[in-house]
Amino acid sequence: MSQIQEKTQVIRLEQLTSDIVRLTLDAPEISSIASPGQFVMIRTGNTSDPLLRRPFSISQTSSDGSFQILFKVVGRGTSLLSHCRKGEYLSVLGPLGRGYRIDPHRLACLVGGGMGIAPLLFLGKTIMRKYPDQGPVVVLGAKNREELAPLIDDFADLGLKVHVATDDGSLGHHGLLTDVLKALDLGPQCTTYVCGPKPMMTAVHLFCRSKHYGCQVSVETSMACGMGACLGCIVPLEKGGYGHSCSDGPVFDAEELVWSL
Amino acid sequence: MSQIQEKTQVIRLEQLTSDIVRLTLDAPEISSIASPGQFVMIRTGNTSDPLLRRPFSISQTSSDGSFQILFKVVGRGTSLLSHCRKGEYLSVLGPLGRGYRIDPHRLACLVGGGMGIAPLLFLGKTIMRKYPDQGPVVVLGAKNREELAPLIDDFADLGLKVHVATDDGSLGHHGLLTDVLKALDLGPQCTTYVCGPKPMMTAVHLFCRSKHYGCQVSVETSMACGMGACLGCIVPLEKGGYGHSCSDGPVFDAEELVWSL
Amino acid sequence: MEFVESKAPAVDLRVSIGSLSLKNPIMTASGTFGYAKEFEPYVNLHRLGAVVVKGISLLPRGGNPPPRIIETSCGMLNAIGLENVGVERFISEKMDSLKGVNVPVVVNILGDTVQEYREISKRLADVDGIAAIEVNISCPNVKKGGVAFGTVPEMAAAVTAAVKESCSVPVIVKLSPNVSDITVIARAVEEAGADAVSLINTLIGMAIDHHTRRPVLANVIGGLSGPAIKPVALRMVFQVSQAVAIPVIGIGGIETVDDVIQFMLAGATAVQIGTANFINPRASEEAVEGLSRYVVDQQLRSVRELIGGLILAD
Amino acid sequence: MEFVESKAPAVDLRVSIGSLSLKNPIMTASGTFGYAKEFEPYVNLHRLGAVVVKGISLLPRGGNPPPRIIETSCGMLNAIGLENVGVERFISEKMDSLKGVNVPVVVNILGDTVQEYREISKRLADVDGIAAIEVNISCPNVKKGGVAFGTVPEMAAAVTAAVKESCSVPVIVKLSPNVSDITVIARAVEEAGADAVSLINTLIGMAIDHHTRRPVLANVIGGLSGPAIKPVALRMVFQVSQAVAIPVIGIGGIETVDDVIQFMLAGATAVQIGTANFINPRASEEAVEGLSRYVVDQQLRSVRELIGGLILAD
Ligand SMILES: Cc1cc2nc3c(=O)[nH]c(=O)nc-3n(C[C@H](O)[C@H](O)[C@H](O)COP(=O)(O)OP(=O)(O)OC[C@H]3O[C@@H](n4cnc5c(N)ncnc54)[C@H](O)[C@@H]3O)c2cc1C
Ligand SMILES: Cc1cc2nc3c(=O)[nH]c(=O)nc-3n(C[C@H](O)[C@H](O)[C@H](O)COP(=O)(O)OP(=O)(O)OC[C@H]3O[C@@H](n4cnc5c(N)ncnc54)[C@H](O)[C@@H]3O)c2cc1C
Ligand SMILES: Cc1cc2nc3c(=O)[nH]c(=O)nc-3n(C[C@H](O)[C@H](O)[C@H](O)COP(=O)(O)O)c2cc1C
Ligand SMILES: Cc1cc2nc3c(=O)[nH]c(=O)nc-3n(C[C@H](O)[C@H](O)[C@H](O)COP(=O)(O)O)c2cc1C
Ligand code: FES
Ligand code: FES
Repeated sequence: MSQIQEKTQVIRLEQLTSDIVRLTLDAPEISSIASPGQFVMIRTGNTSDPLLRRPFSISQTSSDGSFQILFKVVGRGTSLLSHCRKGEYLSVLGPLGRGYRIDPHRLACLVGGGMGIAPLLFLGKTIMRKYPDQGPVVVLGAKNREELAPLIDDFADLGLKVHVATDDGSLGHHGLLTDVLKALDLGPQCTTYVCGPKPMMTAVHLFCRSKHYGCQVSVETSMACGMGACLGCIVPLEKGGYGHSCSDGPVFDAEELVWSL
Repeated sequence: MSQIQEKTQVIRLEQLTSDIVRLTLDAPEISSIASPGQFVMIRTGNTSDPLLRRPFSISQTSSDGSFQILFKVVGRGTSLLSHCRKGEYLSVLGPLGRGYRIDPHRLACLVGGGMGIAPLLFLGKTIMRKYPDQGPVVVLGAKNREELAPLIDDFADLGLKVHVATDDGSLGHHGLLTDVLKALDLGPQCTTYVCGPKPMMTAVHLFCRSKHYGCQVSVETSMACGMGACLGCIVPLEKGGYGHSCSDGPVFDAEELVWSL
Repeated sequence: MEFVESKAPAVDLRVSIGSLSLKNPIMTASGTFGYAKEFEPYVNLHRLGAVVVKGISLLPRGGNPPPRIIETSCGMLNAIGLENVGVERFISEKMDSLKGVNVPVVVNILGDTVQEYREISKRLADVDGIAAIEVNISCPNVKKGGVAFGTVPEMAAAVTAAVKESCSVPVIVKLSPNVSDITVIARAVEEAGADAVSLINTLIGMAIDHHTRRPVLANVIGGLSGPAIKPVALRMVFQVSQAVAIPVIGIGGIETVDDVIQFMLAGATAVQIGTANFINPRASEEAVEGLSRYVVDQQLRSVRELIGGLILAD
Repeated sequence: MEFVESKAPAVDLRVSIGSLSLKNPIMTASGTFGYAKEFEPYVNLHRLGAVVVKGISLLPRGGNPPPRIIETSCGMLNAIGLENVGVERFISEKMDSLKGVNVPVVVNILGDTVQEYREISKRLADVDGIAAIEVNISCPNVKKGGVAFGTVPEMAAAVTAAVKESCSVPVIVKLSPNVSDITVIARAVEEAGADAVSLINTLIGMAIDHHTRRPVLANVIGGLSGPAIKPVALRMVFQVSQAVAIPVIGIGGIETVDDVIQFMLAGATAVQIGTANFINPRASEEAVEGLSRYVVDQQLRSVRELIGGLILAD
């Protein structure tokens, strides 16, 4: 696995909503080797508080050597990051972890909830490039129009059909994204690529199991190192013992994991 | 002593040299009650590292309700502060401490070295306003022209005659500011108001003692609270025991202090 | 002693430390709040649960030479050396202004010998306006070669018993964290009659200036306080509150109401705010306000529901 | 064992830990550097003084359930629960790749009983490529009701003696800071034959989530590491290096070469970098580079001039 610690320069910082930010970083090395579902660890400040790097999915790479992350301000680290400035340098480790394993023989269905949408853009683009006939189905959900709208344009730009749901019905289906998913005709052979809140991933997993669909989920755990050294980022495995979400994951086959149903 | 904790807004941040910054803060309450030689304690960041506030002399107040500090970037706190932005809010405690006691009956001679020049502008302005006939003498010194030049204009603007010295001779006298001071004819009755590095203050004190001049010095110690609570900011007193530089000072009569000569 | 209004306020924040009732659990920590007067410009002192004053010794102490403080990562080291005016001048010069602020005053005391602790307590026993005595046992016992009273159960108990005998106000014993098992010390002082324990005092630490190759503090070692030590403090409060029946007062790195809630969940009946006062002089009053809002928002009958409310198993 | 080039390099950074010579004093701390391989993308491993691998037990351990880590102010708490592959799989699966990196490998070991420590040491005794054994004595002694070996001098000495008897490589005993007087433990293990001591292991701490009212860590308590603990570590290194004659290895919050210099001035012969590896995986190599520059800039004959070089009085 090749990984790099890169001093990356901030190219652009876009405030998509009051608390969702898109950050574009100039990182030729990381961008050139990243694959969908992988993540980076970013130092959000220059002092020892916050101490640890913060993990973010790579939401898009570009041929100009940059990549993007999409994040929500939820605490001190993300708040600091949302205040970085164009031209500033950030220390980034990456690309880290095992991403999605694209199955070219089955219909791809990308299912993203909230900030879980971030890695799916990279995945959608990659599938479109490698398997142009595939035309993956995309199902995205969030709390409301404000949170969802800015995140779906990129998928539409790819020419993908995007099905959407919001908790308050302000955009698309009023209700759960799994309702939308279940209503779609995905045929007999499908793999879902999922990222989002745990209850949503659990529901998608159960649906996939009932349909004998493949299901790959990206899990979030707390992480200190992101590179297999601290052993802090474990997820219980169905076969017993633990997997390390930073190195064995963050993407796992849903069947590998223990789900509290 | 009235003191205030004020959320102040950054009006202006001027980079005077590569590492000297002038910061203008909108702080009507603090500005209205401050007197020369007093200082403020500023939180330089929003996290717990650095933990403590940093002390800065008030270098000027304005009738529009703002005040200025002049600082050099020497570590993490000042570095953070030098990155604050216009419009941002900073938490400031002040005005703190006992400032200079102006003696209207004696010629005032303001002696500042390096960043010690900061509080003297406020003092010079105040003397000019209260005792317009006084026309204090100003002696300023620094390492070189780059560091000194941006700090002397304000004094000149007041119409004061400024005598300068630099370590490398790039501006004014080539050598110590005390050489300049000694060469001046200050008459028999003079009080020096001094702020700067310890060796410089020691030399000025010795000179004043030999001339029977008054000598008030502003001392720097490490400070945790700035308000007499932590007892961390002590200076040994000639009469025995310690003074607290944040509440008994920062300005002391030189004769009160113990000088390691 | 009763400091709460006879009519219970709308939001019930009251807690009891032995026979002492406080209108809320927010206290200030010794050595970080001066003699309270220093904070009058910033804080409505009467809104606090109690203030603990700077440690008082039998005779005045000048304290350590400078430098006495240095910032560390998320913390600070202090080696003030217990500078204080001594018990006589404390009574004559400080008590009047303290009584004026209408907040329970806890007097923190320290000594070099058990006898000194006894004498200070006796001297304070009949002074009006003292709500409780807090006994700092982190000081070196000069008769035992400088081993801190707070690190040996027997010595800690001896100091506690001496103070208890000498006064009638509630006695809070302030524990040192620099021990292998703090519950052993806590139980020893409980048995010796302590009405409450407060913890933690500072962790012993050191800083070195690599430029000068000298210790930063003139005293070489100092006490570490601030957010850096909060995890250690929280753990010790949790352990001690399970080991003793008397109330536990939590101290260490508390800055906000969130920290207060965490310490109370861990088992603290009240808390003390220390280093945070230096950074935000309003920290203590803001914690009272925050706690009041929290009790309302969470629809608690009283703040006391939080004490030891940590949920441990599923 | 000799890992330094026979010709002394231009800048002399060599130090000795008992019979083990290191080309420089920078080591990595157990549990923070995996089995070294994880850091190959970032670090030229052969430039380090030594690497210490994750603690190994007799049998494999799964470790604690999640969550295992949480960030605190300038620090982190971990309750990994000593997850490891066990000594057999360590030897069969990890040693080969470790030998490949051409850096002294120190194996950190742990056990529930003295007998376990003995058996692991015996098993490691004739494995090629092990430069030293570091004995983690912060583990609970199951035969003594879970009291940590490292908090009782006799138990610490017993473990040390058992390991010494069972192997011929240098034995480093890693001390727990959760004690009243760490010099007592240090002297006990020195007398029992330890070739060096390393300190400090983590301080015991706790974090509580006030939203859920539960401990953040599934294990309730965890070990505090990072810059927050540096002042405590520095103080203990200073005290221990004055109390024992064997080399002291300094650990705790070390991030940069400045920290390294401070620990060496305090008395450390070598240092270990722990949590900092997570934040900057190149921290250890950068410390080597920085130290080399420092020795040149300060015109020291060797880095050893720094050891215990703290200037105390005027
Ligand atoms: C592999 C991986 C990929 C990720 N990708 C993205 C991404 O693309 N975009 C994005 O916005 N976020 C992503 N996250 C989550 C992101 O790392 C956290 O939101 C971030 O670390 C929070 O840091 P903070 O300092 O702002 O919050 P903190 O101050 O650390 O915490 C603030 C609050 O947020 C909660 N919180 C902290 N971490 C998480 C978490 N991992 N999940 C949910 N709540 C949390 C805390 O419990 C606390 O209540 C990812 C996480 C992982 C493990
Ligand atoms: C009453 C008072 C008034 C002051 N007024 C001014 C002012 O008007 N302008 C100004 O530029 N500075 C002033 N200072 C000094 C200023 O407070 C420090 O430079 C500042 O606190 C350094 O913070 P930092 O986090 O950047 O440095 P740190 O990271 O804390 O320290 C960086 C380096 O600077 C050294 N250092 C830290 N504090 C001081 C100090 N007080 N003096 C000298 N070296 C120090 C440290 O030893 C270290 O080597 C004043 C200090 C006091 C006590
Ligand atoms: C500057 C300073 C002075 C202190 N003086 C005393 C004291 O006189 N007596 C005492 O019992 N504790 C003293 N303490 C310890 C505090 O009361 C408190 O126990 C400790 O600082 C931990 O709390 P904190 O992290 O909130 O500061 C002092 C602490 C500081 C920082
Ligand atoms: C995640 C983690 C795991 C650790 N595992 C071990 C271990 O297995 N054995 C051990 O002796 N110390 C272990 N430690 C302690 C470190 O080796 C070190 O003593 C401690 O973290 C202090 O150093 P630091 O502040 O540089 O991290 C671990 C520390 C961390 C943070
Ligand atoms: S985050 Fe450290 S091992 Fe996964
Ligand atoms: S800085 Fe705290 S008493 Fe002066």
